[in-house]
Amino acid sequence: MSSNHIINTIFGEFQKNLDQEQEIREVIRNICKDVDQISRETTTVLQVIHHDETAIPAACLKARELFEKANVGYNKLKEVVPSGDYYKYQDHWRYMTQRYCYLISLTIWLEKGLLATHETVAAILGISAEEQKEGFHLDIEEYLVGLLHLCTELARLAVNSVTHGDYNKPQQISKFVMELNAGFRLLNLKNDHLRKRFDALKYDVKKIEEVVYDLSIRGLLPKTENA
Amino acid sequence: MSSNHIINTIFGEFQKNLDQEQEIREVIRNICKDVDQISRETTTVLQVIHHDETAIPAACLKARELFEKANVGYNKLKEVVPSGDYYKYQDHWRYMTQRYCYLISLTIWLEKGLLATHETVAAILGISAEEQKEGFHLDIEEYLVGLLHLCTELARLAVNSVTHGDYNKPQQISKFVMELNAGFRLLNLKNDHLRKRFDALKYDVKKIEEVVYDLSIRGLLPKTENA
Amino acid sequence: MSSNHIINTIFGEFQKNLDQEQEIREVIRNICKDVDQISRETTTVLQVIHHDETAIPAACLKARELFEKANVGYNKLKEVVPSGDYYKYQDHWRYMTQRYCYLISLTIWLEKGLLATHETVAAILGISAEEQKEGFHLDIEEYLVGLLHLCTELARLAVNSVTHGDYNKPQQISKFVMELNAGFRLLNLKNDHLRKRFDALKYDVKKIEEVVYDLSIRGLLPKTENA
Amino acid sequence: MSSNHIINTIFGEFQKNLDQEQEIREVIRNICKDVDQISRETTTVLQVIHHDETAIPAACLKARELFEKANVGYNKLKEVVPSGDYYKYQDHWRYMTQRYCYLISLTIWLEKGLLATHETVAAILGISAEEQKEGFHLDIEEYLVGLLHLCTELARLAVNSVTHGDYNKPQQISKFVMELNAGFRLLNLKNDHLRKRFDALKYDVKKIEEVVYDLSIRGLLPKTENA
Amino acid sequence: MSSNHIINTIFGEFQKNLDQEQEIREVIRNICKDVDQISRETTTVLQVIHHDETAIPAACLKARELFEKANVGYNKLKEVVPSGDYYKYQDHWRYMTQRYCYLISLTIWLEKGLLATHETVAAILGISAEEQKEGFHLDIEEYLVGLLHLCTELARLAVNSVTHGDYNKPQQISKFVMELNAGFRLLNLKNDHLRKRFDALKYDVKKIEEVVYDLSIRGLLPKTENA
Amino acid sequence: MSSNHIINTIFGEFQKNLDQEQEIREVIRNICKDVDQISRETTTVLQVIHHDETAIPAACLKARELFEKANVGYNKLKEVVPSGDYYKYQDHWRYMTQRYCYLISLTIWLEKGLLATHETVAAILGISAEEQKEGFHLDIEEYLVGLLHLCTELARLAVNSVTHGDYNKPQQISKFVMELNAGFRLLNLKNDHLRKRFDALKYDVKKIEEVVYDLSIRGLLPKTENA
Amino acid sequence: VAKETATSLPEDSPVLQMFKIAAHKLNDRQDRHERLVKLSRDVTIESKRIIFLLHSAITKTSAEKSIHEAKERLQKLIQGPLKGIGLELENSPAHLHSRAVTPGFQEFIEARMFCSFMENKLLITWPEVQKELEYKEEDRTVITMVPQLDYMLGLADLTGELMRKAINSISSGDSEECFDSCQAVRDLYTGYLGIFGTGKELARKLSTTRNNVFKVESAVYALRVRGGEAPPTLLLAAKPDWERNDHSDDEGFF
Amino acid sequence: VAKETATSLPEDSPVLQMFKIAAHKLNDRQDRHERLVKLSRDVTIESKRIIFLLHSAITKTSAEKSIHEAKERLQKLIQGPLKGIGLELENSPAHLHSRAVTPGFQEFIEARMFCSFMENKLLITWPEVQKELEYKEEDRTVITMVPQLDYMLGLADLTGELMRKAINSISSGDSEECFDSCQAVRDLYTGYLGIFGTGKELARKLSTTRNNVFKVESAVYALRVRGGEAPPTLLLAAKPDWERNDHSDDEGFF
Ligand SMILES: [Mn+2]
Ligand SMILES: [Mn+2]
Repeated sequence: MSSNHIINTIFGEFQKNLDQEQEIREVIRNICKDVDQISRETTTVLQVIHHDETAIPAACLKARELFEKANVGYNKLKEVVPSGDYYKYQDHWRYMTQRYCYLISLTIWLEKGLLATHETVAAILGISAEEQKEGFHLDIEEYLVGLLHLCTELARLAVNSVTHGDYNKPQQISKFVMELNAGFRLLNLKNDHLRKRFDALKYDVKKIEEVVYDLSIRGLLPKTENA
Repeated sequence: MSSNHIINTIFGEFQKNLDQEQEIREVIRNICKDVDQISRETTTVLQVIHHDETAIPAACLKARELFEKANVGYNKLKEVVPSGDYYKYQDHWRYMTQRYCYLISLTIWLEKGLLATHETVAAILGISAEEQKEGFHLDIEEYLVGLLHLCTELARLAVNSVTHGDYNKPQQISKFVMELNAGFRLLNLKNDHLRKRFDALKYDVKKIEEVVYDLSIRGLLPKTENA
Repeated sequence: MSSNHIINTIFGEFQKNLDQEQEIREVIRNICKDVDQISRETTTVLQVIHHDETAIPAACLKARELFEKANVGYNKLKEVVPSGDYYKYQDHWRYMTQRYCYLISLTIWLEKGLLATHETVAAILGISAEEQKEGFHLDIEEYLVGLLHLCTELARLAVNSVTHGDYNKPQQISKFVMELNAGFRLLNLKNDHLRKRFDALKYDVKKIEEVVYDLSIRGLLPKTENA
Repeated sequence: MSSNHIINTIFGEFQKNLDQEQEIREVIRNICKDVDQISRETTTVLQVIHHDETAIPAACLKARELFEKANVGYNKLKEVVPSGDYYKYQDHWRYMTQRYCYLISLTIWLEKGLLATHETVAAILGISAEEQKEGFHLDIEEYLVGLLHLCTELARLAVNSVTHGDYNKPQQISKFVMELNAGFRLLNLKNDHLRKRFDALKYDVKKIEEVVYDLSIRGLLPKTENA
Repeated sequence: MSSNHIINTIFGEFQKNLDQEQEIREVIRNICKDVDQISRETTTVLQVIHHDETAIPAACLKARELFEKANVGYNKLKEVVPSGDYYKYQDHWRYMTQRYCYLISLTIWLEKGLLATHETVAAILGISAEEQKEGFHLDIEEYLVGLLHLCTELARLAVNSVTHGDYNKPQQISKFVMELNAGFRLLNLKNDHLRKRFDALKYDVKKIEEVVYDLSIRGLLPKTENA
Repeated sequence: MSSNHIINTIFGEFQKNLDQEQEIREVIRNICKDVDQISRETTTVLQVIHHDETAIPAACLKARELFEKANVGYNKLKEVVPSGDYYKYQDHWRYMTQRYCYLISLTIWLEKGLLATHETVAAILGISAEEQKEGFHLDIEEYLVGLLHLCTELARLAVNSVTHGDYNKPQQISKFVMELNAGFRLLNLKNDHLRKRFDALKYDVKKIEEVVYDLSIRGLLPKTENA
Repeated sequence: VAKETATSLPEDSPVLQMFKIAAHKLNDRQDRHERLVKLSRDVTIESKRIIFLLHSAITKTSAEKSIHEAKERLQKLIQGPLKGIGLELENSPAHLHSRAVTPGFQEFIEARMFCSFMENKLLITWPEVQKELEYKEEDRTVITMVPQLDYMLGLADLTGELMRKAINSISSGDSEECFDSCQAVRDLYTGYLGIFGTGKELARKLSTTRNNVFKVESAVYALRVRGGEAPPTLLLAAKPDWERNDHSDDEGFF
Repeated sequence: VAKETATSLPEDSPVLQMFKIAAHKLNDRQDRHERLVKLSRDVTIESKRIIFLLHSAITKTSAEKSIHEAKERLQKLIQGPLKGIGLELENSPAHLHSRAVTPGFQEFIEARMFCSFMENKLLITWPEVQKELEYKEEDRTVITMVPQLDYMLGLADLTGELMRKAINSISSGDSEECFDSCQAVRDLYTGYLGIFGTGKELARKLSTTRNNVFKVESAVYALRVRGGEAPPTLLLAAKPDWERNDHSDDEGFF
């Protein structure tokens, strides 16, 4: 029957599409699994900063090596994801990418005390920082969520560095996080997840301020401070 | 301070992105509001099929006119949505598009008793049927969900046409829906919503079979049937 | 101390406000409790329609008496709620008012087979139908929710009247509910609760259509029908 | 049909109401968006108090300017919100108004060390402080929530002023917050959000007491204290 | 440190086991995908019974062939699933197995009018019918769910066979399903999936009875019945 | 019909009991409102201990007077609550009773430096200390929660008494709270409110120890200590 | 400092003594609660099984048999775990442990009422159930107190079982039983509709009850609309055998 | 029709026979499940109590005593309800009943590990725990299989107890113990951070673990920042008595 034939064509066609999409998802999933595993390894490697200051440079080096592996993974992703379908598959790499933004910005802060820019982070991952130019890019929202993770980790580091007798770091952290805080305050956020994450930033700020206070009142702050 | 400057740049940039996206969403929302209103009007126009068979041709004509208006709206959408961002904003028009697929395929079935293909529906809405060619397209999933709505409406029509003494339609509907059912059975569905919607098809099938049964046991089925 | 004095004044003032509001709420709660109890009694009284058709007129009379009592209660509410604070305290009577809209429109339908208008229902409760004129009014949303309740109850009545051998009522109900359905379809609803409630109307419609179908195919429909 | 006509009237009327309400909401949303943005800017301006005491007077001046802009916005709101519908649309400006109460009372405390009264805050925003007189007013609950925000911010300021070598402020803050605390204690709160917010005040009090303790045990408290 | 070493061992071991489990799951998923596809094909093959009685024997033969393919698949599963872990991975094949129980029992009923026992079904799939501590088997709950699917399908068949003029089958189905119904009533079911599925059985039974009744009042029941 | 009659009896009885229960609740609520107000007043009276040591005896006397008023209230409760229903209505007075346990044990500690036993607290409130099948009593859990409140308040007092130059109290508090801490550790607590409250005790203990340590390294501890 | 305090803490200080007593009391409560949870679970499971047993019968005689067995098993529950609950709570406040026992009580009520309805189409009241849970001991009377709310919650669940029974009785050709069950479900629903001032639990069950009404009314409707095709008398004549059977069977029960 | 079928249904038809067997199997499962739930609850409660016992000690000697008692009570658990679980599952698939036993297993692991850590600062591995749950019977070996996931979930809960212990040990002046516990919590957290491919349950516990790390690190920080006020050596001199006490006490344990 003709009608039956039409139906078979339609559904056959659709099954083909479906299969293709499944295949792409499978490939994406596999790449992401590997890249995600690398991110976890990096997380573990960088945990050392909380109990052994001397191990920081080595940890940064190791992290850099792992970022290069991740870069390879992101390049694979870039090839696999059809241009125009970035947002279709975004959920596969969203959390992982946030984690990389956090890890890279943490590493760069540990190395140089500076903020890793959006472009820098994107470059380390080997992807574009601009949304419009190529399909696959580093979404600025993931980058910002990563920075908020960074602040939380630095608040923890401020506490632990005092425990290990390093009275310099808290002030350095304080200055850095205050600047980030001021930056975030300028934003008129609508986005649910980012806004919620930002609302938690005030707890990190408070924590850091209290650490600096504790040092200050005990005269443990290094001289350069302009009190 | 240089560091402060970097931060201002980053966040200023981000705010600009944020604003642009908000603007686009606002425009999309407004277009969709109008197009959605048209779909609601069409739904009302086509409700007449359940009470008054003679009014069907006029209703189809009216529906066709409304589809042309919707076509204009979809063209606006096509222009507004940046290529590559189809999936980013998809949620704005997803349900509306499913409704149009249902309304168009219902109209065509009423007119000719045939299945409207994916391409036909897309053409009526003035958009591409292929995902890859242009950014904005008629996603095949929405099309299939629309067909499932169609089956539900036809099951209702089978019931009501018997009430109004039309003993032909149920059989015609039965044949058509059985073919669609067989088509859907070929699919290896993963998709959550579509799968769930398809699982409900069996209730429509059962209802239609029971109507045919009721006619058959009372000898009310037109002669040609019996295979 | 002056500062202390200011604080005492502020908080004393606030406590006074707080107490006043609490008092009003207490009074409202007590009135609503009584009026709500009357609504429940009416609900119970009208349940008889599902198993004893002959008892309907008496039930309507009884309901009318109870509405008069409710009218007294609503008048008390009107006096107690400060003009301008309708929406502040609305939650106290919202569900109860929806129930009255349902009960009154059911009673009037049973009595005369007609739709009780917004004004009629408001008049029976002794309150204004217009939002702007006086503070206390019958919000149109509650009225519409009440009508949706009515449709559900009528669908049930269609089923039960067939069980008791009354083959007239289903058709009468069908016509009435179809008209309401068409009315609701014209609305561009945003409101969450009302929309959700409206989405359920299609199940009532389907139920009623199937009852009429069952009668029709067995030749049990009264003659006047124009099939 | 007459019955059909009634239904069309009812639903047409309702759609008109619905549309009007949507329009008002749209206008309110737009005004609030702007006024909210000003509040965010003020928050950023006042952040400086935590790093640089000398910048406080300038920050207060700037804040005053911004309050004047907000005043214009609130006047627009007052015009737009129909008298009697304050509580219907309250959710649109509730959080924003709480933030203004906090910002204004902080500014006034920084300027003069005094508590901004309910009337003062309302006057700065250009709205009535009394609920009954006009529709649009400064709800006392928002005012009180604003004061609780103020206490939290002052607790933070006590910590940071010590870090910057100002050993006077903590005591001044301590006295002020203790008085407010005593005031709140007089209230017999029922309200959920306010009560919860008040319950958190004890943490601010504790923090401030600990800062004063830290100064006291190190002999850093200015002389005049001791009672 | 020894403690740290132990912790490393613990997590290393855990990750190793997790990886193994993931691998097993991957293999299971792949096998199940194929076997599930066969079940879907069988479902389609057996759909013919609702339109064309004469095609039943051929359909059964075809189904038998497909069961043999499924048997091969189940043998693979048996090898892959570690002994003792049947219930750990059960979710992968649960629904599929229920469908096979339904398909096999339907085929056998069509062939011989008999109930396929738990052992028979298990034998056709090439797995044990005994729940053991170790090993792959046909769980009795899946078997019972399969029988409930069978009843639903037979209720549908009763309707359709009348439509196609076969007045024998409904009675045969009635007797068979009644006996199953009596059997199911002997079970003490928990509040789980099986219980929910069983709760729907009464509607199938009712439907079948209605068909038989329809035949009986029209004198269409074959003579042998009625004792 | 008899069955209907029984059903009417059942629901009539139930409604009667519900009404009675509501009435009792109303009475309880009113009593508790007054007694709660007294507890709030007492809290305010005892706040003075944090600013002015010399005012403590007077505050204790005032508190004692207020406890006598509370005693009258508890006697009313005792009369109103039906024997055996203590735990049914417990939620009405639970938090209030915990607050009294805290206030009484604080007063007694301030007066004599001793722990108020369960029996003593119960006696002051004029109720039994024994949990019985029937009757109103002081539940041991509320008593224990009250003691935990006491520890928190004493930790705060330790801080503030140092601020006011009293270097004796912290040590006295330390000894007292340490003993309570040891006591609490003997209890097997479920995952309930008491457990959560107990979990915070360790922070109070830590704070007190820090204060004592601050005094000790500055040689500010009175001599008698140190053995 | 702490250290010293800790070390110097006498084992028998009055404070520690007090806490030891408190620990003992709290442990007693926990242990009792635990025993009650276990008893309640036993009651729940057996009640559910009794309900299934009552549904299992297809013929009148087997129904008689299963009612008989159900009554025996209910008695065993009453004399077993339910008595156990009463003994546990003899000297302790019942409401303190109400969360432990409420599932068992509700399910028992459901089973007890269903059995009663199957036997003679009658429900039994709360005081009647309560009386069945009084135990005469040598020196005293022990009572297992079932809160009225639990009774009402169990009764709400009963509508589900009555609905099942009604639909099952259609397919076993017993239309009178179906109408009776339908009317009972309706009457219970009307009863719940009229109640006000209840808690959340009962309000939640009301919507299940409403669904049960819809289901049972649809079933009765289907029964009628099929029967409506031919005049009732004709219908009776068309299937005289089992209609007559019905009546003779029924006589044993009414 | 139905009526006839129903009445004519022979009691011993093969179909009914089959269902009777099925009913038997399903009842067995339910009964076993119920017994396992009860055993698991027993394990949970006693494990929680053992943990409290381990926290209750304030002095070193009382700690020694409570560890001793805890070990005895753990043994009783192992020989009692835990063995009971093993016996119940001897011939049945363990995973079928995993939901019944997982709460008990997790809490037992928590208690077992906490006791071990209190005794010698060491954790024990999954295979080691598993070995403790092997029972030699006359003719065979019975094993109570604890799934590794339950072990890991219990271990995650352990961080909460270690955090409590750390903060408590500050206020009893035992700073070394505090640092050790802190580091153990940190190491466990790092361990969980590195794991991937786990289910939801463990992911949920990770955030609790993170909070425990924050709490314990803050406590250690407070300990240090107070000590930081004076040079460490001076500090030591300032409180020589109990620092010395500490060391002598500790020797008994390391
Ligand atoms: Mn039930
Ligand atoms: Mn724990």
